[in-house]
Amino acid sequence: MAGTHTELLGAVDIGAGWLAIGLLGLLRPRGMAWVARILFPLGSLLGIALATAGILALSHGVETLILPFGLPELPFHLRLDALAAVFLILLGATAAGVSIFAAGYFRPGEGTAPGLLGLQYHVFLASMLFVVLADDALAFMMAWESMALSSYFLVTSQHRLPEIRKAGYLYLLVAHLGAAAIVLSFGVLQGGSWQFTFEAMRAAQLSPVSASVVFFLSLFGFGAKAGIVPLHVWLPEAHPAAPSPVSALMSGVMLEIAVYGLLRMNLDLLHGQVWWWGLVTLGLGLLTALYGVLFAAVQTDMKRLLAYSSIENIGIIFVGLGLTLIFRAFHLPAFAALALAATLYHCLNHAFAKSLLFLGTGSVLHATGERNLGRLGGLIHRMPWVAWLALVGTLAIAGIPPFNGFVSEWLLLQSFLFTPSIPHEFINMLLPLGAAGLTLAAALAAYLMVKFYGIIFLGQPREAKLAQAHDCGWLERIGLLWLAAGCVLLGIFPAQVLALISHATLELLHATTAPPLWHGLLFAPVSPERAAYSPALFLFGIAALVCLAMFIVRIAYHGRIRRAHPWGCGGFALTPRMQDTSEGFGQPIRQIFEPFFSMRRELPSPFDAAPHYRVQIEDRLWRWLYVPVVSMVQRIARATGAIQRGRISSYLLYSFVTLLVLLIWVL
Amino acid sequence: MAMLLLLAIPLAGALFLGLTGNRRWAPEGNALISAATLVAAIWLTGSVDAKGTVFFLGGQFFVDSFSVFLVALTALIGFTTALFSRSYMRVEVQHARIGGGRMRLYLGLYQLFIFTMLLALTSNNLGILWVAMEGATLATVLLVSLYHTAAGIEAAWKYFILCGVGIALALFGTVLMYFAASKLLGSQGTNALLWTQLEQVRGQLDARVLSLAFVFLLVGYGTKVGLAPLHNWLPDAHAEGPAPVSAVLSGLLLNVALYAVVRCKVLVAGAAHSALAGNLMMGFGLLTMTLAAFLLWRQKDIKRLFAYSSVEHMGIATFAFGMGGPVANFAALLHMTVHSLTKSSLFFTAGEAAQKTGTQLMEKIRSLLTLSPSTGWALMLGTLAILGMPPFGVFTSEFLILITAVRDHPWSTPFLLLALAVAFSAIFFRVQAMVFGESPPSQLSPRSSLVPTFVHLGLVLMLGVYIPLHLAQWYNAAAQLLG
Amino acid sequence: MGTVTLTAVLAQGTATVMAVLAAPLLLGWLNQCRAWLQNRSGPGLLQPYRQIRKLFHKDAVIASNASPLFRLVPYVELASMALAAAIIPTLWTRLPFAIAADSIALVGLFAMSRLFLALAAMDIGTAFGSLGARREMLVGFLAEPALLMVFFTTSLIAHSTSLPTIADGFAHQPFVLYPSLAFACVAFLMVLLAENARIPVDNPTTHLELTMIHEATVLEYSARHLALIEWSAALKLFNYVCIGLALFLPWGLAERPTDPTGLLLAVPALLLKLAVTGSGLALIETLNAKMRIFRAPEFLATAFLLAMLGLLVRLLLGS
Amino acid sequence: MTNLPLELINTCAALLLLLSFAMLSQRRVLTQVDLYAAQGLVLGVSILITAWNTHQPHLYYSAGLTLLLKVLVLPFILHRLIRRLDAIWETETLLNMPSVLLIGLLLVMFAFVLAQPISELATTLTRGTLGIALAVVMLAFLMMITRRKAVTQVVGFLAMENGLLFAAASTTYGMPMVVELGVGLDVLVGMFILGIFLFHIREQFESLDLSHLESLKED
Repeated sequence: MAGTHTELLGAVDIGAGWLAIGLLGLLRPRGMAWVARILFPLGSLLGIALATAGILALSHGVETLILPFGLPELPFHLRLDALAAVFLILLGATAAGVSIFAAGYFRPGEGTAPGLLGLQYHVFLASMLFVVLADDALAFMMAWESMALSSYFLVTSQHRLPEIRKAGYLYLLVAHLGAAAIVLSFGVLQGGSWQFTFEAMRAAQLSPVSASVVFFLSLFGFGAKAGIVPLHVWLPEAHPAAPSPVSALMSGVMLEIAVYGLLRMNLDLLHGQVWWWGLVTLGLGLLTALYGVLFAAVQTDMKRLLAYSSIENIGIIFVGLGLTLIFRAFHLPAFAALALAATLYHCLNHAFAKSLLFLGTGSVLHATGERNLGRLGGLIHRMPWVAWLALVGTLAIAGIPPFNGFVSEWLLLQSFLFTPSIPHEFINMLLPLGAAGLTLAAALAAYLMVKFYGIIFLGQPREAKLAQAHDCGWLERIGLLWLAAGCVLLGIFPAQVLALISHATLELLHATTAPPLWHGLLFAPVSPERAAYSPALFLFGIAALVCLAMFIVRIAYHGRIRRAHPWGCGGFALTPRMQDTSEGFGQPIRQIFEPFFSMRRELPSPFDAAPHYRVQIEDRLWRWLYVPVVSMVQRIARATGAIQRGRISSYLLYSFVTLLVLLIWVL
Repeated sequence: MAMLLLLAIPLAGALFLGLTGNRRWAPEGNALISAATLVAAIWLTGSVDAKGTVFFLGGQFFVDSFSVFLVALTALIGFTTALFSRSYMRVEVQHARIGGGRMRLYLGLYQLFIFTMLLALTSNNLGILWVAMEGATLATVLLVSLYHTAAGIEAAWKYFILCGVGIALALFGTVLMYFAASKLLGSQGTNALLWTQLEQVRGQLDARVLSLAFVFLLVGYGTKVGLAPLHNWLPDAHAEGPAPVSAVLSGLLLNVALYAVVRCKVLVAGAAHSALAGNLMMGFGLLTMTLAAFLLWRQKDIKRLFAYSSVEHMGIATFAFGMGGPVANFAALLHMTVHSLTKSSLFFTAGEAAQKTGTQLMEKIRSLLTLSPSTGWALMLGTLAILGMPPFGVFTSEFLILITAVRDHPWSTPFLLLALAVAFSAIFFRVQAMVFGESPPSQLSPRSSLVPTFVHLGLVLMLGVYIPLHLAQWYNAAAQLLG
Repeated sequence: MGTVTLTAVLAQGTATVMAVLAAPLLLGWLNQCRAWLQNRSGPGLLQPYRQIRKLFHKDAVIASNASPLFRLVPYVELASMALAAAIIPTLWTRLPFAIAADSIALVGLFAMSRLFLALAAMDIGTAFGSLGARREMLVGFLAEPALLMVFFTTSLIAHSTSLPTIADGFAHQPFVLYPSLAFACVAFLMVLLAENARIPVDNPTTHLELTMIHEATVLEYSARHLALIEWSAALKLFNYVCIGLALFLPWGLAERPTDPTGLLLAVPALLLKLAVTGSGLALIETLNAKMRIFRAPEFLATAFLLAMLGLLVRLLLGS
Repeated sequence: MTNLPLELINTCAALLLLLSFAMLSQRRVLTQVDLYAAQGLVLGVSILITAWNTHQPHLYYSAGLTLLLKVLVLPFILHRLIRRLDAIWETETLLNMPSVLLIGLLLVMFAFVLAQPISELATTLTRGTLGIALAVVMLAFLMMITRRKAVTQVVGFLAMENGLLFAAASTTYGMPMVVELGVGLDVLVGMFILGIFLFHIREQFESLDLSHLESLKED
């Protein structure tokens, strides 16, 4: 039912607009004012327009469009349906905040010329947009790989540093591998129809084996991009390497776009319903969530910490997806819709909150030049805007009500509670484990975020130079405010947001959860007796009680407030060095989960004049999975050299033997 | 007429430049002659477009939808390479790597080489095709050893002997094919080797003889294509010659050799009523890709690296042609086109980089981006294009090939993936290190002449997002023709 | 869920205020019982109130580098605990405020208060503060899932995550023996001890840096801020006990506040249950010794395990 | 039609094979060139017989071309080259002579087996000769593989060409004229280039031993 094309055309125009903005930057590649102060805010406005188009498109029907590019038989097909619209909102709204922040963020004299950076940045945005809109395999892959490529260039914009080069290389390699797997999955998915449009793929009938192949290929392909364990290794390298707005987009949006790919593939295009797909996804998601959060807890670099936290969140999203698949396979569409809603909701939440935090770290980085947690501290005094806005993101990621992170976790746990209705004992047994794992990850996330926020913004400055730190500029504040407002609104009006999301669940699963009760402030996706949560009331309650308490205290209390030095155990003054470091804060986690880490400790000796303690945490998967693969490739490469020893007689012999072998074969 | 001009211009140019190539204006003359060839090719293309297959000289020469775009491509790359070599060879003369006499040799042989390529592509006679292929070897062997270095001579010798032997085997295959055909078409006259004639009667040709013939032809022409394990001459020859020569070797000669194989395959597949020819090509293609991918990991020399990459891509194209069918053939033709454009541009850039840094060793080339942004970006973008990243055209062709493989021959996909992944990791690892990084102390920096490079990359980019209707029609017609 | 009438809201408000006011009494009772068990005469039931009053009369000393966050946190603590008190069914089950947060959100609420406390502890930048924050979060990240698992078990039985509905189900239905609830109960008790900084996980009276958890986080607070914190700690204990009572000993709960006979039964029942539970807690604290700090995770992991076992038993046996 | 031409051609074929073996076992380079000339002679004669038998005029040209090129021009050039380059002796083969000959024997058998079914299709009078032509090609190939001197490789290369020509002449009464001319031209040009190369190699490495040409490799 193709309606008017207004929203889709608008979205395409916005994509083209982003590309145009990028190209305009090349007019004056070194013109900082031109690129940053004019073009980036324009891009931000386009982001808002895109989000609006997405919201409008949700209530309209499906729109399709064919662009005259690509192969003659396979021009680029575009389609805007509810699922795409949800991700358009995500992309547009996040990009709006990030772009306006970036307008104030870029400074002269850093890495790539600003014009070029602007081009890469906007190509990145546009390619993500077209990934979401693509309706045939070629257009999808084209946009998908452009996304990888442009983000690669963004990651390597500081290419003089060897570790950034390494990160970029790893990133593009994994991205490319994943893309190849996705291409293959499309190849299987078209089921011999030779039609590469998604329309044809929806109609294709696949055997369960082929369908499972598609599922695994797509899980590998999109999982590599999303950063699920064990394909996550590139993520903590690449995300921190990029400039902060780019990290924000990569972590906040690109990972979600990968999730979009998986949703599109497995819920829309692929019709097979094999229950253990969901179980595999769920298991991987749990593993990823726990793995990510554990590693995040022991990081000492703030951006790496956030990157690992992104891995955790992707894990949570995968858990939701797994639940959706399980429910769908057992023909429980209403519950599947609930789980899917949780998944989509978490995507939105993560996009806003993680972008906000990455931007916050960007401001900190700019103000202090420091990303090591061990050298920060006390910035709430110097940078109140960043600190208070980052607190919102921190609480959101930590899953604290009434912020948005909690809503999706709440929904996810609610959907876990429906698993006993699945007529399968094995799953019934495993799901409590899943729920437990999820809650554990969520609780650890709170630990992690306390560490993140407390060490950066609270306490005393650990270095003298932090006293010169300054708060971010007004453009950056707008960006941070926008995203923080998103976190709060998503947290307080879940019923309204879910009403939007339900278009997508209706479209994909032909079911929603009971809609009539979503109006107003009450949020009861099943029934108010079953479960209810009203964040607005919650927030109102807390705020009212805080005010009340303050009021009462003000009336009842007449003492004065005296400022003094903190208590130094009587005798000596406290120095910033006495504070807990990030290593120290992560120490309990390290101790409890020691078997999962591979640690190298440098302990100080008692006679050391300048005692030095260092712990290096490594991913065991490197040694177990990646190093063997690399050394295997190298061994084979060494072995292949043997056929080329430079002797012409041997070469002739090869020809001769080849000839003889073929002749014998033909004979 | 157009065809006559197409062949006559480079041949006359070869004679002319062979006599006057040491003059100061000779490189410009070279470019001018190539431009004239290009014009003739465009003219010819236009007439093919208007009238369909064009015959010439009583059917001895013809251009159909399969060869027309290769002719155009050859003329185009011939022209851009001539443009590139204008400045490149001047720098080589300035650096006293070659003298005036050898400049004459270079220019004369360059035109001769273009002539043999065009002859091979336009000939309807399989015998003439063979003669032209051998002629191409002869023309380039002296170009490979142009610098008269020990390594150059060694490479040229290997090139000569291996390709000579290979092409001799191809002659045996041609004889066998003639043998099979002469029974049907009569040995009188020369029709029995005309491809168009053979194609009409291919169903009646003796399957056994043709299978045998195909083995010889495949091993023979396959040596020139660079199929493993017959590829050993290729990296040596590509690495030791001047950059423009590497560019045309990789961009044109390999294509033409593959063209010859595919022409033969059509006949054999039609006669043998079996998938033998296709299977052989697929097997060789996969083996070539995989082996080349692993060999890429070992490379230290920038031109050798890209030479192995050519081997790998020829493997991919051979595999695709082996699969057959409209989509795979389409993809293979597109792949030939975009690979030629991309790889020749990469050799231009590699030559530039080597001139700027004074070495072909990759570990000594660092931070091209700061040394010369245009060279750095050209290398980076070209590499990404050749590695199959969109929006470049190589991506489109590889996409189609992968998707066809997964549908028709799922067993081959692990090999394809392995080869693509290993090749990607190897090439990108090296190139990133060369393009990025801290800049070394000042090195030689002659003026860049990368217009041809960016023209090529622009074309590849265009083919990635948009294929002109005419080109697509040729591809489709050719894909139908090839079965 | 009952219709939100003005009477219901007013009654609920009154009950919440009562709970807030009465909470220190439970702490006093507990301490008194402990003193008796240790053969001491004890400070008396009203000692917590005296303490709070004393603190309210002092001048506040705040570290010079404290941020506004530091001063805000005591109010947030008290407010969050008061909100929790409004959600937990203590006397009747038709709570109009319950729609604000179900049991999962309640866990979130506790997490929020803990997180803010930890942030406040880190704000001054003393060694003790961050040490306390770290330990507090360490306890939290294991206690929170365990608590959630307990709620999961009861929710599965009652087919609802809403605490009043659960309590209602248990209180007003024919008695059924749920083995899974036994596991959940033990787990909940362990979580309660850990979360409220009771022995054996923490010692509320110690200031020994090797062992203290909760005290380390509030070391920098003084006067009214400390009073608020202490008050909210007492309220937290009260809330936890009430949760336990609602889940595991729900008998005697009235259905709605307008039902005088129900209330007449519910008030004494609550007082009795609180008294018994308080003395029981005192007994546990007296019988056990404080464990080393790094045994705490084991203790909590056991709680987590028990809660999970309860859930599994519920799912496998359907009981 | 008598069987005389057939017998003559078969004799020629046998002679060719014999000469191939002789080249394979010969260590002295100059003698190899002489043997090559003899092979060319036999080849030319066989083409002449075919031409005479089938009355195809272009085969006469072909025979004339063969005799001119392979008996006179190329051996002459090779002789000059070898004397100028002072490369009269092959040092040693990569394999010892008896095993080379044994392998050669096996190859001949293989070639015969391979050619058998095809020969049965042939309608020409020279049907048995394809196997021999193939054998000649393979023996020449074997010679190129086992020898170490650049000159011997050239001779092997040329001998291979002889086998091909014989195959063309005997099985199909020769290729079309234009092709034959082209092939002849290519061989001639190739020979010149090879000659130039031999001088280059000699100049660069002061020897014609191919072991010097092993520096380009994967190491």
